[in-house]
Amino acid sequence: MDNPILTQALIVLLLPLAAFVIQIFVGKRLPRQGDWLPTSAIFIGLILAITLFGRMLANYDPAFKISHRFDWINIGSLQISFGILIDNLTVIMLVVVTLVSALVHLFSIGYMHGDVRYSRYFAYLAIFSFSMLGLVLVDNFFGIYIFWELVGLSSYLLIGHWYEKKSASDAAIKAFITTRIGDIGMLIGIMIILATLGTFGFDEVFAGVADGKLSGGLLTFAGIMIFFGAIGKSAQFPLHVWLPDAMEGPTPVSALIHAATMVAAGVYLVGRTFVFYSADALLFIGVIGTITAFIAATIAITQMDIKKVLAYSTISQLGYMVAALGVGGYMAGLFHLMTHAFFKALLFLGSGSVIHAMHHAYHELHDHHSDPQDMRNMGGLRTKMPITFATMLAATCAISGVPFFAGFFSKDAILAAALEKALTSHNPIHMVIFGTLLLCAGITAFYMFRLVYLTFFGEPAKKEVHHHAQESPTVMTVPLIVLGVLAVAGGYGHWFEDLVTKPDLAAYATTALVSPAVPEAGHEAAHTAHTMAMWLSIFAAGLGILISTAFYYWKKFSAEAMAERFKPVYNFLWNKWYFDELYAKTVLAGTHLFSRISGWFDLKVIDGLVNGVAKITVLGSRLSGWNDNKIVDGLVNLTANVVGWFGATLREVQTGRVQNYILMALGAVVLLYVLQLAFA
Amino acid sequence: MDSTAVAISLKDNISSLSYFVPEFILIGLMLVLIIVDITIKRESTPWLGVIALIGSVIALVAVFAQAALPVTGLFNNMLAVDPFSWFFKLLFLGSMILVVFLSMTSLELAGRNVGEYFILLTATTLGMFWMASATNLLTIFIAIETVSITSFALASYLKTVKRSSEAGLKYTIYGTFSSGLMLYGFSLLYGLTGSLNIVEISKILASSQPHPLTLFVAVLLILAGFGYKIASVPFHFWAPDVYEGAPTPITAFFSVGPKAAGFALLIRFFNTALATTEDGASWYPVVAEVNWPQLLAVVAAATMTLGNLIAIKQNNLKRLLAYSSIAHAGYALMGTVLLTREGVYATMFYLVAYYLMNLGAFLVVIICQELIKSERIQDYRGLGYRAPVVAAAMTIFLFSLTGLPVTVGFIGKFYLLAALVRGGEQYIWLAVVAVLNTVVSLFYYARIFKAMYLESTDDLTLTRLQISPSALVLLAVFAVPTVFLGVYWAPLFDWATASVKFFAGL
Amino acid sequence: MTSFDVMFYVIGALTLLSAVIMVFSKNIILNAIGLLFTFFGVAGIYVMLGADFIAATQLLIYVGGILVLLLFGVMLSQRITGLEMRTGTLQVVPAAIVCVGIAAILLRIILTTPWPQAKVAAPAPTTSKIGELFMTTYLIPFEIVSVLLLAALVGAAFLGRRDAR
Amino acid sequence: MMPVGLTHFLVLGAILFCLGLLAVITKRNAVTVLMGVELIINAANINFIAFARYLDKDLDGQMFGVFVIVIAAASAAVALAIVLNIYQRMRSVNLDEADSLAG
Repeated sequence: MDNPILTQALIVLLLPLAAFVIQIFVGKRLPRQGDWLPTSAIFIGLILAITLFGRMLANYDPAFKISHRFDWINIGSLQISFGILIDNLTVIMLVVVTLVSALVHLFSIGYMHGDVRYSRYFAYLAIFSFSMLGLVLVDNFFGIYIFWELVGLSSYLLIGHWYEKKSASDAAIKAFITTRIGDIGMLIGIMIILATLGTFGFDEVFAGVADGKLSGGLLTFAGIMIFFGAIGKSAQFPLHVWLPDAMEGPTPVSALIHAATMVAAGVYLVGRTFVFYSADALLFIGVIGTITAFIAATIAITQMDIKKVLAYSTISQLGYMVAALGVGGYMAGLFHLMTHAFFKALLFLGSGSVIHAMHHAYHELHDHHSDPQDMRNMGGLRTKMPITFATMLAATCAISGVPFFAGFFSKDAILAAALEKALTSHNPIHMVIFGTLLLCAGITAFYMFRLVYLTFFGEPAKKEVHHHAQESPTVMTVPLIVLGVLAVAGGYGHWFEDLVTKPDLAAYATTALVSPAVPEAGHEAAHTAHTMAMWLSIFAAGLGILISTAFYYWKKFSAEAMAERFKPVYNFLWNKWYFDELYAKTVLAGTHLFSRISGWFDLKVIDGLVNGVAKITVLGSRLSGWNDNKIVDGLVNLTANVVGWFGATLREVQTGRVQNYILMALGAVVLLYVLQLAFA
Repeated sequence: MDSTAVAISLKDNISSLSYFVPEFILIGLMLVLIIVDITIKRESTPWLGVIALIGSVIALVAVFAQAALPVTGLFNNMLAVDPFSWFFKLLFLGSMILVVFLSMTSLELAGRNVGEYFILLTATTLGMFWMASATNLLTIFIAIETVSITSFALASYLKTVKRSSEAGLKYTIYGTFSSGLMLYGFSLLYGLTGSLNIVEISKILASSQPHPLTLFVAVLLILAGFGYKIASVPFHFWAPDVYEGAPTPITAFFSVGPKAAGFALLIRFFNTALATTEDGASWYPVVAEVNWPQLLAVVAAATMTLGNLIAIKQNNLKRLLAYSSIAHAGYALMGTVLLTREGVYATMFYLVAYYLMNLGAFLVVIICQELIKSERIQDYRGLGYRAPVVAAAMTIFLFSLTGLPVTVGFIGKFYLLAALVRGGEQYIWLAVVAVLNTVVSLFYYARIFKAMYLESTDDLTLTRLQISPSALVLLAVFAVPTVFLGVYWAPLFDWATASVKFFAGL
Repeated sequence: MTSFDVMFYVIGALTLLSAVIMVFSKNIILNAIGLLFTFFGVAGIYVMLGADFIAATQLLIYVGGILVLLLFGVMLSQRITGLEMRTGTLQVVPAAIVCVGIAAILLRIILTTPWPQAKVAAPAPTTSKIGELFMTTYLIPFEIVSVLLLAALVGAAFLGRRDAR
Repeated sequence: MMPVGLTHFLVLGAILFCLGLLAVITKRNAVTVLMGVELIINAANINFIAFARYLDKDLDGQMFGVFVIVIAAASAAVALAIVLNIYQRMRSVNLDEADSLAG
């Protein structure tokens, strides 16, 4: 460990871990329940990360890359080394992660004040930061998988922090299991890499791909499998259902999950392993990202819960990033990840501030029934909470792509990349991607301004509530201001494009056999695309804002009337495209099918063995009871139920009679013999 | 047999005695326990447990002393000493020592006559020793029967408790039936080769061209005997009932000791009787007509899937762990599928991991039997608050059983999958099945976790529970290595790889 | 047909017939008697195979020991006077199917396998050879079986004993 | 008709084996089931001794047979003790009634 940069990065990584260990064991006994400990750890990390960043700027080198490896495990001839890899992208990510995390820590001191498990909460925050930093720093697929799981685990703890609420503990389980479904794919992808290339290190794997050791359909398949991990963690269609529910956690946690950590992990993964994806895999990624962006944006239009709107906007923006990567816009996608981190964290903390105020007001009024998150109960808050309002407005402009705000630059870059791809690839799908993304830009502007109008403008929905609402304490507003500045200024100066270079697969090749990469489309096309995309995006954003203003500020049109008029569409969107219901329906249909099959199975097969008609009755009644049960929640329940059904049926076989067992074992022996005859 | 042959044979018997010290110590322990049990006529004296503990620790030392012994056959090649059996002997003694500990603290056994209990436990351990080192069909049979017969008695040890008696009955019927099948399989194998020594059998199988279908049937029947010991599908049916009914320390013991012994036997049998063992990197099946990997792969996939699926629907924690232990046998079997060196040490590594996490989980069950007087999952609600240390330890074990990172269970699973994937592309499907199974297992492990931490309890139960210091120490003994080996597993790995060395000469 | 063949068929028929009685009779005493004659028949088969020592062991241990043990079990667990002497059967049809399947498999492999056979020498007394083997090659199985017997003894005694409390 | 040889003994053993299986699976009474197990063991033993005879090796098969008989005795003793024990709990030795552990 001779390199000071490595040491420094390692300290950044290990500080939160140390804080976690201390906090989990003795946190409660420390003064102020130890909240200062993880907070200061992450702030020190932030300072170190910023100095790293400064050093990077000072000795500017696009190809900067250092790594260090420790021997970790040996599997026969295979050696897994556990190493950290630092390049410009890593350093930027370090800054972003520590910055958002530090601000969330700070904000939480105010927000979580008086919570029952205050000290535990800060321990979880620390382990979360540690996992995310580890994810950013490791240099191999194996390590990324480990931290990947750790991120999932710590998010589970944080979302379920208020586990007394059933919805919170359900949401935690849902998030954990849904993301793990994606993780299976990722593990399969990693196993394919292991089987074909025999290594996990990014560089070695990329070299293997460049040398053609893994290619064709298998490479595409492996890439898509790895991307599955990102689908889960970054809440891409069809595994996006967990993210809105994850709002059940404390609001700062939502900010942390949505802004720079968990959901960003998927995008970062795709970016980090960018060269691994074949053209077909990239197309798949682009399509998934676009679908996600569109679906989530349309759902966000109708939602009334302020956090739900933000949740769907996050999903939509993540779709943007993924789509950008899919169309080859490496820079654009990652750049948007940075800017989004700033303004989305700001939006969440701002909404947290609003909810805090509403909550406080209701508390004063002894109203414990009204929902402090429902925008219909808000309105006119801009006079009461000027700082929150101003910063939220800045973030809204940024996310909408209003010129001169941070989001404008990154969103513009994404659209430009999509357009460029569409112009050069001659694949109609790419044109559709560009069109959809452009449409989404308009929708985004619409629903974000809707949020601002409903919350801060107009007449207060309830006078007395409005009267009691007040600006949040300084410890909460300072992070807002800091993030506000970044949301405005974060996009200037082409800093990102200057610092990060798009990786090139050919550079990894160890042999010269591979033909050189197809040259990028001419500068001309890029320039045209860029200018065109910029105007189109400004136009889309402006239109969205205009419509939004017409609806919610000038009240030229009534949103309710519109909703009434297009009721089916409205319902469709309000019910989130019926995703949860779709999954539930599949469960029901599946259950019916299974019940028929199982009835047959019981009748013909088990019955002979079990020799009891009673068993069928029991099973039948249980299954009909099943149908009566309200089966609600999407994919998780689908899997859980199908799996559970199998479990319940197989359980019937365990009759408790030893002679049944012997008979079945012998039957299995005969079966194995027959199988051997058939396949040998 | 002429007189020189007799002389050689006798000489071999005598020279083998010095390698037999650990077994002698255990036999001595049995005798001492019998004498003490007869002379001290008090019920439930702690001395018996202490003696058993001391004896097994001495045996452990004696086994350690055998570390540097050469790989050799004993008693006219009836048994063998080799690093492979050495590895398992340590594991068995580890299980025995822990189970003696558990038994001394267990409520179920309190106030009962425990003399026979420890005698039978010692005899089971002896039988497991022989299972790990037997190289002759006859010694294999005797070893299995020793373990089985004593296990039957141990399962029904709580004579006055109905579920224990029932467990013993089922175990006996199922067990004698399985050994009957195995015996018939042995007779067919003997008929094919004319030999009882497994190394010789391997040579004869390689040189003569045996009828593949006959060999298949013979091995299938033999697998009934082995499969019932490791509780693999389709010979697993006894396991949940017996695990639920038997005294909990014995259940814990069954789930690791005899199971590991069964694996030792299975690995040795498949790798020395049905394949040529070489000191090189891998083994090659000698009988190309019979596709053993395919058979084992099917069995492994069925075992893990069935165990996991049924476990989901369990409410009794003991029974749930029984099904989970079936599932884990399926995982461990994956390593034996390809008959490669990598696979074998992956299995051995996993067995140690399983030893730690599974005994740890059972330890929690035993502690909770005293604390909350229940084995039902819903009664574990609020344990995270009521007994934070126990709940935290349980969480570690559950994570490890699920195979989440930074635990030894993850590393173990990883080695298994890696061995499988690197062994050849035709068994990637099995790896996929295993990965899907870990997700399924998450459902029921998460239920326990959820009950402990995420489910509200009524106020009545919100009292802190007092945990004895000895229980805390035991918890630490299992929880700490579970995590530590998840981060730094090189020593365990080195040990496992170094132990993949069988006796193969004659 | 030699006298050896005739003997085989007679003893074989006796063995199978009594085994069938053992399996299919519903009276438990008849089951036990059927088993007794099966054991006798098997002992006869051993004699025909030139295994005089095993035949003697079979008579001594099986007929003298195991069967008496089983009869004890029957007596102790059944009310001798009552109707309980009849024992029921379970799952007959699936059992029959599976057993016929197993029988088909076994017969197929037995009849199709070219078993390695040597030229059969005339039967010679085996007892002294077996005694020699017990003291040489088979010394350790002989010894460890004693451990097994001891453990079985301890287990059976414990389980059969009526505890004081 | 084929002169009596190895296969005849093997077929006899196989039939005994299957009869034993049938008894084990179908008999309700635990003692009868144990009798069925003894049939299975005897079938295997016939195989061993027949092979020992016709392979004309050393007496390996016969030695195995002796040990099997001895172990069967030990096993039967413990099994019967357990059956008697269950009789004291349940006043019955019918196996289908011992099904409280299930599922």
